Amino acid sequence: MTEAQNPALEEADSHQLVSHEQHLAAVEAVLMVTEEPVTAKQLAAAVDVSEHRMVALLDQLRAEADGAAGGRQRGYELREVAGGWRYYSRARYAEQVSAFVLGDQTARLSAAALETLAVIAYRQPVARSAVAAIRGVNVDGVVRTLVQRGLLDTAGHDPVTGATLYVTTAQLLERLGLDSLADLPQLSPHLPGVEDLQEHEHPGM
Amino acid sequence: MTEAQNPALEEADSHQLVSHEQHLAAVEAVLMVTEEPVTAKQLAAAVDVSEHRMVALLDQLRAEADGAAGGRQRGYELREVAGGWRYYSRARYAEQVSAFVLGDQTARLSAAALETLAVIAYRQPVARSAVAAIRGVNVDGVVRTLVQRGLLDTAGHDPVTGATLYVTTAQLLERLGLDSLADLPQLSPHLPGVEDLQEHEHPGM
Amino acid sequence: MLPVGMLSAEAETTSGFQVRLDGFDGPFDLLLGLIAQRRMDITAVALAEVTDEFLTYVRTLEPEKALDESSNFVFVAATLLDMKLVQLLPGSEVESDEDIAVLEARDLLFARLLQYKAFKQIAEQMAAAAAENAGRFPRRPGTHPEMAHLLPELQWRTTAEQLKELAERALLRQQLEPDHVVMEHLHTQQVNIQEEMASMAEQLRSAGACTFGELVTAAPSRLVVVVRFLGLLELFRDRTVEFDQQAPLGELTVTWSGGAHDDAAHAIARAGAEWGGSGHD
Repeated sequence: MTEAQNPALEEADSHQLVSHEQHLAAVEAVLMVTEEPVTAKQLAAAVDVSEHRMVALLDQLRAEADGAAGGRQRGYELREVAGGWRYYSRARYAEQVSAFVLGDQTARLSAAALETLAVIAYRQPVARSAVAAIRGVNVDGVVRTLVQRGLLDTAGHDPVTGATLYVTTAQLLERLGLDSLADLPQLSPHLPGVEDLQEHEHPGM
Repeated sequence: MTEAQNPALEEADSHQLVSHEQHLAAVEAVLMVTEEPVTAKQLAAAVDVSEHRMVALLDQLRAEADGAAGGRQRGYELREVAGGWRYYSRARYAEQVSAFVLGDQTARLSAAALETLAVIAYRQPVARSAVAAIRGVNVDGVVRTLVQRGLLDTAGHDPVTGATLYVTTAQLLERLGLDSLADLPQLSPHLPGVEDLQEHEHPGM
Repeated sequence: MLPVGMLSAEAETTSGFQVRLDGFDGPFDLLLGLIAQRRMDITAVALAEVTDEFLTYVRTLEPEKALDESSNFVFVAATLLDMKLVQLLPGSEVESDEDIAVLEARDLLFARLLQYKAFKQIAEQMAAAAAENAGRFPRRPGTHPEMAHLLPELQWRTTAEQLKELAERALLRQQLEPDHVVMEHLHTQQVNIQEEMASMAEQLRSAGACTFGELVTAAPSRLVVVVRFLGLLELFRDRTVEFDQQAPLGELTVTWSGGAHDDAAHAIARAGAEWGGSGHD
């Protein structure tokens, strides 16, 4: 096997003679077994390099997969979403891939589901009644389905009314391909009292 | 993007000008995101090439991942398991992978995992979506943990939806000190029957 | 009413737009500051009036300046609307039914529509993001044969009987949570503006005239009061009813001015359309 040692790329404080290529491969190996986006910090701890170095490794892997380094463009891409890194199939092969992925992943989000998600995204943690008041319709069924699909999660109860409170999940961000909710374009001008909302913006994400 | 046309490698009967690289990438895309090994035949159908040609593509991808073609050896390898193909993390990075996995694993099952196991024990064979409908939350993560723990196993697919079905294992019976599933304590007769559950199985959005 | 000069120093004045209202005369931003500091009652500010004034003002500006001022205005107005909404939405603290009645109805309509529109736009953006992302599927780890060895030895203490109880509890919980959970305990309910308008039209048609108090006397909640008030305004737009109020905060008398038949139908249909999906998803 190739052991392309490149001292210039080693951590100065590394006491092991681990090659740059082995670090890249170790990151790939970890990303193969993760079930959600993994932060550079988590990866850095597992591979035993600095977080700064890990970001450089991840950037290189991303560029490689995209064919930027001269190799062929891969059928997968390494993306930074929901605060972490994860391999995804490349959108141009959606047709070939979709035969193998089931149900929830391909199901479209209805207008009702999207509006409900929008309200909860900006008002979280929030009770269903508050969402219903804004949307003007009962949202119980939609909310329950969204929880089952992992796009919403419960987050305790309203201290006064006892109503269950809901928050959006990292899976929603993944579904939208966003690193954080702040990446939604034109977040602020839409809504009143942006300052008030920001406290609630990312509970437990 | 590179469009490395190689007529010699094209299917003789291919009417589309699809490059060899795009075929490789399409196979990579599928293998990267499927949860279970996929047969060459299934892949051939999805990518629209002959099965014979697909085996050659898979061999090339395997060699590439192993660094045989001159590139670096990857942290993943393409393995043929039980007649199907899938990317796995490479055994030599087990140390880093285990450092990552151990980071958030405990010796005991969570309450969510135990409840999921209990529901599956009484409703098997059952799809994750049905368990999610009963429990009201997404169960993908806990089901995977239970499979890893050897307490659950897959048992084919739902003939209608294609969803993977899960059953409990002999190991669970052993831990419970039971000889067979028939020895599980009877559920209260007032609970909803399996028929009722099926309506909730695939909530439309 | 308020010594504006004394306060202007503590408010950030970024807008050149001046408002002239009953009891307030000064920069628009300052208005927000005063309300935020609870030195002025938000419900006393007629935003529709302010908006009309602003539109007149902004037409006098150069395009670039107008854009700056407009976005600032929208921000401040949105903040004001939010404050109003806090007081209007179910579950909030409104002092009395009179508080609601004194609100400019157009403000309320405007506020609700603006808020709903904002969320609709966000939903559209989310839909676009989801569509943009649709062809990508995440790597799923599946089961790795080696992974089992990496896990710490499982500590198992659950008996078959406990497992049964867990299953029963899960199945029972599902049974207890039917599809449409009753909303009463959540302190809200859906109100259909068309139904409210139809019943008020019926009541007014037979009585000739009622006070607002009489029209809402049987209202089960504040939300119904608000919806009925909005419904009345819709009827008023078509001159199907007339209002009479002798003094500010005084009793509001509603007089039927339509005929004996379906004069209210147009207003009801329009209200149904404007307020979108009257209770259905």
